[in-house]
Amino acid sequence: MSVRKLTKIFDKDPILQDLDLEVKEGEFFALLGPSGCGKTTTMRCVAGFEEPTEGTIWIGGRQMNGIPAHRRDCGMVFQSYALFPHMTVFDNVAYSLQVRQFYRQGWVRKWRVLARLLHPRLGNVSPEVEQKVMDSLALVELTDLADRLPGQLSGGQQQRVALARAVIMEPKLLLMDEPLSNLDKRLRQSMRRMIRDIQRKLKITTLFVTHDQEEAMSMADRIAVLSEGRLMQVDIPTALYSRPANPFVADFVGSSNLFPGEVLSREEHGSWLTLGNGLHLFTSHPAPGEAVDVLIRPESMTLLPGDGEAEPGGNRLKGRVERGTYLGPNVRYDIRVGEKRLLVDIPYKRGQPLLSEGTAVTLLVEPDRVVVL
Amino acid sequence: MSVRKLTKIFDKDPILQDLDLEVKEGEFFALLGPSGCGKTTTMRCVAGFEEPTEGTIWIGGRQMNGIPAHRRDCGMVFQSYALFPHMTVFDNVAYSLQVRQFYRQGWVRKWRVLARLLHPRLGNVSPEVEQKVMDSLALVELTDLADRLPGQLSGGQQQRVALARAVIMEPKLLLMDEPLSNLDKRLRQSMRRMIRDIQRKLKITTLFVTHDQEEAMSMADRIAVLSEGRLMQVDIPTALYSRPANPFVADFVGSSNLFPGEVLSREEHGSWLTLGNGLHLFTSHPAPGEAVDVLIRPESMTLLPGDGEAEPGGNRLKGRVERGTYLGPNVRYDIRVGEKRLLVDIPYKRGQPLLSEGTAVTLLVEPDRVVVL
Amino acid sequence: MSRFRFWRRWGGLDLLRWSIVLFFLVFLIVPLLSIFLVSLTGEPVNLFGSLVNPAIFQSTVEKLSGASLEGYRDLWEESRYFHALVNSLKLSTGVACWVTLMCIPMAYAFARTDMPGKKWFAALSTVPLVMPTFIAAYAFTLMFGQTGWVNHIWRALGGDGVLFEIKSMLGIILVQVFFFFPYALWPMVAAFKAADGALEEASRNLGAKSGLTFVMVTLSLAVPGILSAMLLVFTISFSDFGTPIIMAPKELNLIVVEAYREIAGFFNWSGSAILTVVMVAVAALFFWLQRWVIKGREYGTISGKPVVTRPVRHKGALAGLMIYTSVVLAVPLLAVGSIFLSSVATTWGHHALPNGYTLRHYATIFHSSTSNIVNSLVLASGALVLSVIIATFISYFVIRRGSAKLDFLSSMPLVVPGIALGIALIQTFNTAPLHLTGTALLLIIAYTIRRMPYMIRSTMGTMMAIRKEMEEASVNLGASPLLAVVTVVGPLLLPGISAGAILVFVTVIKETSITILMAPTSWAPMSLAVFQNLLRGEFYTASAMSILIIAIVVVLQLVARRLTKEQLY
Amino acid sequence: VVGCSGETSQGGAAGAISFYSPETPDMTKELGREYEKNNPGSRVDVQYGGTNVIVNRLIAEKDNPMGDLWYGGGGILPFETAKERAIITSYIPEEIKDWPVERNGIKIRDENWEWVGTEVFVLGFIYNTEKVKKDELPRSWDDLLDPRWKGKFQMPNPAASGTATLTVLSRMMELGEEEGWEFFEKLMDQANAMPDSGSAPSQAVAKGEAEIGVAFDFMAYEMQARGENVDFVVPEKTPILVNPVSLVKDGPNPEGGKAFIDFLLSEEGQRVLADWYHIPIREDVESKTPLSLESVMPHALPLDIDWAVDNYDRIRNEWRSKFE
Ligand SMILES: Nc1ncnc2c1ncn2[C@@H]1O[C@H](COP(=O)(O)OP(=O)(O)OP(=O)(O)O)[C@@H](O)[C@H]1O
Ligand SMILES: Nc1ncnc2c1ncn2[C@@H]1O[C@H](COP(=O)(O)OP(=O)(O)OP(=O)(O)O)[C@@H](O)[C@H]1O
Ligand SMILES: [Fe+3]
Ligand SMILES: [Mg+2]
Ligand SMILES: [Mg+2]
Repeated sequence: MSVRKLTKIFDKDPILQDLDLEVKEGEFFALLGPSGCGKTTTMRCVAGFEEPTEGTIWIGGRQMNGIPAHRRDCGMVFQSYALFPHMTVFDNVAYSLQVRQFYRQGWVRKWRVLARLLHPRLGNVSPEVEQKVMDSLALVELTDLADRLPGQLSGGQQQRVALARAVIMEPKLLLMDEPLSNLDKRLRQSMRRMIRDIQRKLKITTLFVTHDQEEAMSMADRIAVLSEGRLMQVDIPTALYSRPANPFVADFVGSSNLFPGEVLSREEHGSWLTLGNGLHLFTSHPAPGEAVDVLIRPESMTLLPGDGEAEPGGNRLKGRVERGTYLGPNVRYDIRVGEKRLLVDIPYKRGQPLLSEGTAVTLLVEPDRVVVL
Repeated sequence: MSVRKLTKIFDKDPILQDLDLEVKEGEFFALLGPSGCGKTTTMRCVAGFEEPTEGTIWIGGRQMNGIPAHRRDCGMVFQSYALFPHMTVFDNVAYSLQVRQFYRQGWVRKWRVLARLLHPRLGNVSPEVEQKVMDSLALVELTDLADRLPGQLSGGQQQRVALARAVIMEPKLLLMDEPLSNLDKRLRQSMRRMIRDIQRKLKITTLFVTHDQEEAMSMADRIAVLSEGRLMQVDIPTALYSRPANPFVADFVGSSNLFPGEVLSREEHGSWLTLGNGLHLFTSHPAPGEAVDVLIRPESMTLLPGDGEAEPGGNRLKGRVERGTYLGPNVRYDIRVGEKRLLVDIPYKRGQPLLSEGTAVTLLVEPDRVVVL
Repeated sequence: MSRFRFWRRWGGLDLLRWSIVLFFLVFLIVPLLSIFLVSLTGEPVNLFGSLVNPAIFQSTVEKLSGASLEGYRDLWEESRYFHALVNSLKLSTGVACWVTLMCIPMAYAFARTDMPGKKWFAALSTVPLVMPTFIAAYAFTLMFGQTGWVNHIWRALGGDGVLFEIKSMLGIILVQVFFFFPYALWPMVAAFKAADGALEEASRNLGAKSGLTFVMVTLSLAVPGILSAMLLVFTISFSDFGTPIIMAPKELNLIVVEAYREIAGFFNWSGSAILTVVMVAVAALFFWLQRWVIKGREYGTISGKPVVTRPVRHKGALAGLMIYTSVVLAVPLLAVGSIFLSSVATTWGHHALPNGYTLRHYATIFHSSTSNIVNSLVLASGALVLSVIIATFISYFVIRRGSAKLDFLSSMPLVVPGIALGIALIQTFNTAPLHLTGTALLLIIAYTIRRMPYMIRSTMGTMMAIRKEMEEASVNLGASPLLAVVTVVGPLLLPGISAGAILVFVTVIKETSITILMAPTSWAPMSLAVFQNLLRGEFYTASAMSILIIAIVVVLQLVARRLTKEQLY
Repeated sequence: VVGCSGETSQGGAAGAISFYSPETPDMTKELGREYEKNNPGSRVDVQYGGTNVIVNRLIAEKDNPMGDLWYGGGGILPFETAKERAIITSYIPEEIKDWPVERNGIKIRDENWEWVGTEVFVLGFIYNTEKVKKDELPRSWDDLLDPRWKGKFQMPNPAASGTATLTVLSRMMELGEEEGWEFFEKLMDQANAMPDSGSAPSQAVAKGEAEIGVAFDFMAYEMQARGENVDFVVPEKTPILVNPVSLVKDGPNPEGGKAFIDFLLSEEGQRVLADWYHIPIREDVESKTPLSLESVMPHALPLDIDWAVDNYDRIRNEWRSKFE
C-alpha cells in the first residue's frame, strides 16, 4: 500500500499536505500523531470514503483513486465503531462473510442470505460462517454476548465487536483506527497479540492508528509520525525513540527533556553544550550546528541524593525535587535545575518513600545519553 | 459521594452486585476494571440514568435514589461523547452555563438565552459566559475550533469537547468515563494535569473511569478495582500495586508473574516457597497459608548474563530468553524458567542490542520482592 | 467527476437511480409537460403518441402552432387569481403551523413514551386520513352546521345561533387541521424515533430539566423531520379542494378551487393548466425554502456507538400526554361518530339526531360493493410496495447524494391537483407506444406517484438521522453501495418507512380524483363507490361506505402491528 | 397495445359497448343490464363520472377515443360545448328520424343530430317540507328575493355547476342583462352558501341547513322517495330542457353505440328512466314523478339555446368577476 503526495482540504483548511507513505507488503505500519493531525482522514482516503483533493493512492500496485470503496478489499476498524445498531453482535461480525456469500451464491441461496441480512428470523447462516464468526468472537472474548444488540454492550465490548468484524474478512489491507483505545491493559495486550498473530499468519498489510506510542513501539514494524497533516518521520521504533529526526518527534515519542542549547566547543570525543545560565553538558554525539536542541530521556538519568559524591563521572546537574509521582513500576520526579525543569524516571524501590519536595539532588547523565538534534 | 449495596440487573443477568463505594469529599477516586465489568453502569446509576435494582446512592450526604438527573449536579463525561451534533463546539461547552442562566433570568432575558440555545444567530451569550467558555476551550487546546460542529472534529477533539463541557459547570461531583482514551500521550498528560488542577482547585469530588492503570495510579487518591460487577479492592495506588489483595488485582494492576506455590519451611526472616519442579524461592514476607500465590513484578528482577556469578545474593533463577520486545524506555523479555514463563523488564541501555532468543540468563530476585498472596 | 468514474464508483446503485429518474420522467414529467403544453395550446397533446403515430404527430404540431401565451397574460390581468393565490397561501400556512404545533406532543408521546393505550391511539389517529375530504366536510356540517347536533347542544346550553359559522375560512381550517394532522403526525413520530437518548441524558446531566431538554435537544434534532412534515401538510392543504368545494363561503375563493372550476365548469384546459403551473411553481418555492432551512442540519444521531433509549415513564407526563392525545383525537372521532349515525339513518332532518335508524345502507353496499373492497386492498398494496422501494432510494439519494432535483421531482405530485394529474396521465398513455389507460397497472402507478411523496417526506426525516459511517462500514465490509442501502440503511429507516406506509396505504384507499378518471370498471375501488354516492347526494350510503373503509383500515393496522412488531409506536 | 382491461374488440350491437354517463350509477347500470338482456352477447361497460369528468375524459381521449356513447349531463349545455370540441358526432335514430328540432318551445334534438333528447329536466326549487309551509312557497324566481328566504336559500356556484349557469342564463334572457345582474346581486344576499357541487343545495335543504334551494326535479323526487322531507316547486317561468344522449366521435364500437341510443329511446329504455323519477321524452311512457310533460309545459321559459351557448363563458366570467 502506498500513498503519494496525498493532500486533503476540508472547506479551505488543508488537513493533509503532500503526504507520502510506503507500506510494504505484509508490513505492520503504525500512524502516530497528536489528536487532530489527520490520521483518521488518511485512513478514510485510503479506504475510499474521502476523495483526495490531490495525490494518488495505491494498493497492491493498483491505483485506487476512483475505485469504489467496496472494491478495495480493505477492512477498517472505525474510530467511532460504526456498528450496525439493528443487528446482533453475531450478525455484525458475520456481515462481511454474508455479503460475500450473497455475491457468490446462485439466485436461490442469494435470497436466503439476503433475508438473513435483513432479519435474523428470516433465515440462518451457513455452518462454516457460523463457525468462523464464533471463532473470531472467541478471539475477542465475546462469545457469550453474540446475541446482544450493540446498544447493550459496554464501550470496550463494542470496540471489540468492531475489531472482530474487521479482521474476520481477512482483507488485503487492514486499517485500524485506535482499535484498542477503550480496552484495559490486559485485554489490550491480548488483543495486540491476537492482531499481531493474525496479521503475521495472513501477512495482511496493516495500517494502525494509535495514540499510545508504547503500543505503536511494541507492535509496529515501522512507525510514521504525523503533525498537522505533514509527515515528520518514518522509521523503525527503536530508531524513532533514540534518534528522533526533530524535536517534535523526540517530544512526541516518549516523554522527554528537550532544551534549546548552543555548542561551546568541539572536542574529539564529542562537544560541550550550554543550555544557558551556567548549565553545561558534555555530549559524545556530533553536534549538527551551533544552535541545537538537546534531548535527555527521563530514564537516561540517575538520581543521586545531596550532591551525590557517591558516584563519579558523567554530567552532573544539581537541583531540587519539585514533585514526585508514582507511575507503577517507576517513580517520576520533576526536578528543578536553574530555571529548567527536568523529568526523571527512576525504578521504584519497594518500601522506599518518595523524596519530599525541596530535597536537594544531583542528576547524573552519561555523555552518550545526551542526544543532540 | 457514596454507594451502598448497589445492585443492577439487566434483563436477568446481574451487572453490579452489592457494590459499596465511599468517596470522600474532594477526593479523586478511580474506577479500574476489565472491559464490561460495570464501570459505566456504576456511573450511570450515580448520575441517575439507571435506576439501581437495589441499593442506595448518596451525594453530599443526601440520598439520591429517585432524584432526577438534572438535580444531582454531577457533570459527566460520556464514554460515547454524546456531544450535541446540532450545536457548535462553543455552544456545546456553553450549554450548562446557558441552561443555568435560563433558569435564573427573568422572562425577557430567558427568551434571549433560549433563542441562543436554539440557534447561534438568534442571540449571543453574556460576556462572562463567553469568557468562561473560551477559557475552558483554551484548557483543552481547542480555541480555534470553537465554531465547528462536532461532526467536523476528530475523535480526540470530540473527546476534549466533552471534557470541557463537563468541567465548565464546576459540579459537586464529576464523573468521567474514560475521558482520555482517544488522546495521544502528550495531550493526555496535559489533560491529566488540567483535570487534577481543576479538581484540586475546586475540590470537586471526582469519580474517574479509566482502562489505563498507569493513568489511575498517577492521578487517583484512591482506586477501586471491579471485576464482573464485584468490588475487588479499594486502596491507595502504591498499596494496590505492591500489596494487591488477590491474584486478580495483582494481575490486573500492572503486568506480573503470578504462580501457585507452596510453603516449604518457615524461618525467622521469612519462608521458603516452591513453585514445583525444583523452583525454590525465599521470601521475606509472612506466608498466609500453605498453598499460596506468588507474585513477582517484572521490574523487580535483574537480568544477569550466563549463570551470573557477577552478582551474589538474592534468589537466582536460571532460564533462557524466549523473546524480547521493546517498550520505549524498557525492554521486556519473556524468560523460560523450567516450564514457567516469566516477564522481565529491564531499563533499555542505548546501543545495546536485544538479547537473542535462546541466550542463557540468570534472574536475580531480592527476597523482599517476592510477594505472597 | 467524469461520468465514467462516476459509473465505476456507484455501479448498481447508479443504475437504480437513473431508472427511478426514468420512471418519473415517463410517468410524471412527460404528463406534466403535456399539461404545460396544454396551458399554451388549450388542447390536449399526446407526446408519446406523436413519437410513433404520424397522424397524432400532425395534430400535435397543429396544436402547438396554435400555442400562445395569452392565457398567462389573462392570469396577470385577472386580479381574482391573485387573491385566490393569497387566500390559499393564508389557509395552507395557517393549517400547516397549527397542525405542526398540535402534533409535536402527540408525536413525542408515540415515539418516546409508554403512554397507555398507545396502540389504540395510534390506530385511531389514522382514521381521519381515511375519510375523503368531502365526507369530512359533511361530517363537520352534521356537527357544527346550523342544524348540527353540537349547535343543538349549544343552544340547549343557552347559546344562540351557532358556535361558529362553519361555512367560513375558520370552518375550512378546522376541517383540514383535524383531518390532515396525521399526515404530519407520522413523519414526526419517525423523526422523534431517530433521536439518540444519550444526548438527552447529556443535556439533563448538564442541568437542563426535561422540558428544556426536550426543546433544546429532542426537538431541535427533530427539526428537519418536522419541517418536511410541515411542508407536507402545507402542500396537502394547498391542493385540497374537497373541503372548500363543500364549505367555502361564497366570497372566499382559493386557487385550487379556481383550477378545479376552470376544468370542471369551463373545460378550460389552458386556464386550469396555467393555474396548475402556478401551483407547482409556488410549491417549488416552498421546497427550496425548506431545503434551505434544513441545509447542513442533517446531523447523524443514529451513531456507530449505539446507546439504548429507554421510553419515558414519568407518570405525570404520561397522564398529560394521554389526556391531550384523547382531546385531539376526540374531534375527528366525533366526526366519525356523526358519519356513523348518518350511515344508520333512514333520513336525518334538521333535528339533532336522525329521524330513524336502519341498516339498509350497509346492506346496499355489501350487496353492491364487495368486489370494490377487494380491488381497493389489491391496488393499495400494489402502490404501497412500489412506494416503499422507490421512496427508500429516493430519500437516500436526496440526503446522501444531495440530489435536490429528485426530491422536488418526487414531491411535485403533492400540489398537482389529482384531476389534472389524472387527465395528464390519460392523455399521455391512451395510445401506443405505452397504451396503459384503463389498466390496473397505470392506476397503481398513478396512485404511487400521487401518494409516495408522503412516504418520502417521512423517510427523509429519518434518513437525515443516520450517520454516514453506517453505510461506510457496510461498504467497507465489501457490500456494494446498493447492498449497503438494502441491508443497513433500509432497516434503520424502518420507522420512517412504516410511518410513510400508513399514509400511503390509507390515502390510496381513499383516493378519489384519480380513481374517478382512471379506474377501469373491472377495478373500481371503494373510494369510487363512495364518490358516486356522494355526487348523487346519497350521503347515507356514502357514510356507510366510509365507516366500512375506516373499520377495514383500523383492523388492517392492528393486524399489521401484530404481525411485524414494527417499531413505529 | 399493452393489455387493456379485457376489452373484447369484437364490435357491433352484440359487442362490447362502453357507456359514459354522469347519471345515477344504479340507473345507468340498470340500463346496461336491460340492454344486455335485449341483445344477447353484448357487454355494456358503464363508465361513471361527474359531467365535467366525462367531458374532460372525452377530450383527453380525443386522439384515441375509448367511449362509444355519452348520456346525460344535467341538460344540453355540456353537449353544446362538446360540439365545439368535436368529441361527439351525429346519428339519426331510425325510430325518431321525423322529430322536429323543437317541440312546444323545447329544443329536443340538435339541428344536425349530434345529440337527441331522452328525457325532460325541469329547473325549480327544492324545499324542506318541515320548515316551509305550502302557502309560503315562492311562485316565481323573483319571489326568492322575499326576506323570508334571507340566509335560508342555497344555489350551486355557476362558476362550477352547469345547473346554476343555466339558472343565470335563463334569467338574463328573461330580464335582460342589467336587471338580470341586479336580480342576482340581491339573490346572493339571500343565499347562505354557494357550494360548487350541484347536488349540495338539495342535500343542505334535506338536512335543514337551508330551507329552499335550486335543483332539478328528479333530484328532489329521488330524495323524497328515499324518505327525505323535501318537495319540489315548478316556478311560473323556468328553464325546461332535455337531457340528451349522443354518439362519441370515432368511438371503438359505433354500431354498438348507435344500438344503445336506439334502446334508450325505445319503450324499455324510457321506462327505466321513468322509474327513476325522470320525465321521459316519450309521452306514451308513464313516469313515477308527479310531473309530466303536459303539466310542466306551461311553465316553459322560451330558451334561446344559441344565445345561451354563445354567451355561456362570457356570462360566467362576468359572474365570477362580480361575485368573487
Ligand atoms: N442495556 C443493557 N442491556 C443489557 N446488558 C447491558 C446493557 N448495558 C450494559 N450491559 C452489560 O453490562 C456490563 C457492564 O457494562 P458497562 O458499560 O458498565 O461496562 P464497563 O465497565 O463500562 O466496560 P467498558 O470499560 O468496556 O466501558 C457489560 O457486560 C454490558 O454487556
Ligand atoms: N468534515 C470535516 N470538516 C472540517 N474539518 C474536519 C472534518 N473532519 C475532520 N476535520 C479536521 O481534520 C483534522 C484531522 O482530523 P482527523 O480525524 O484525521 O484527526 P485524527 O488524526 O484522527 O485525530 P484523533 O486522533 O483525535 O482521531 C482535525 O483537525 C479535524 O478538525
Ligand atoms: Fe383528491
Ligand atoms: Mg481519528
Ligand atoms: Mg464503559
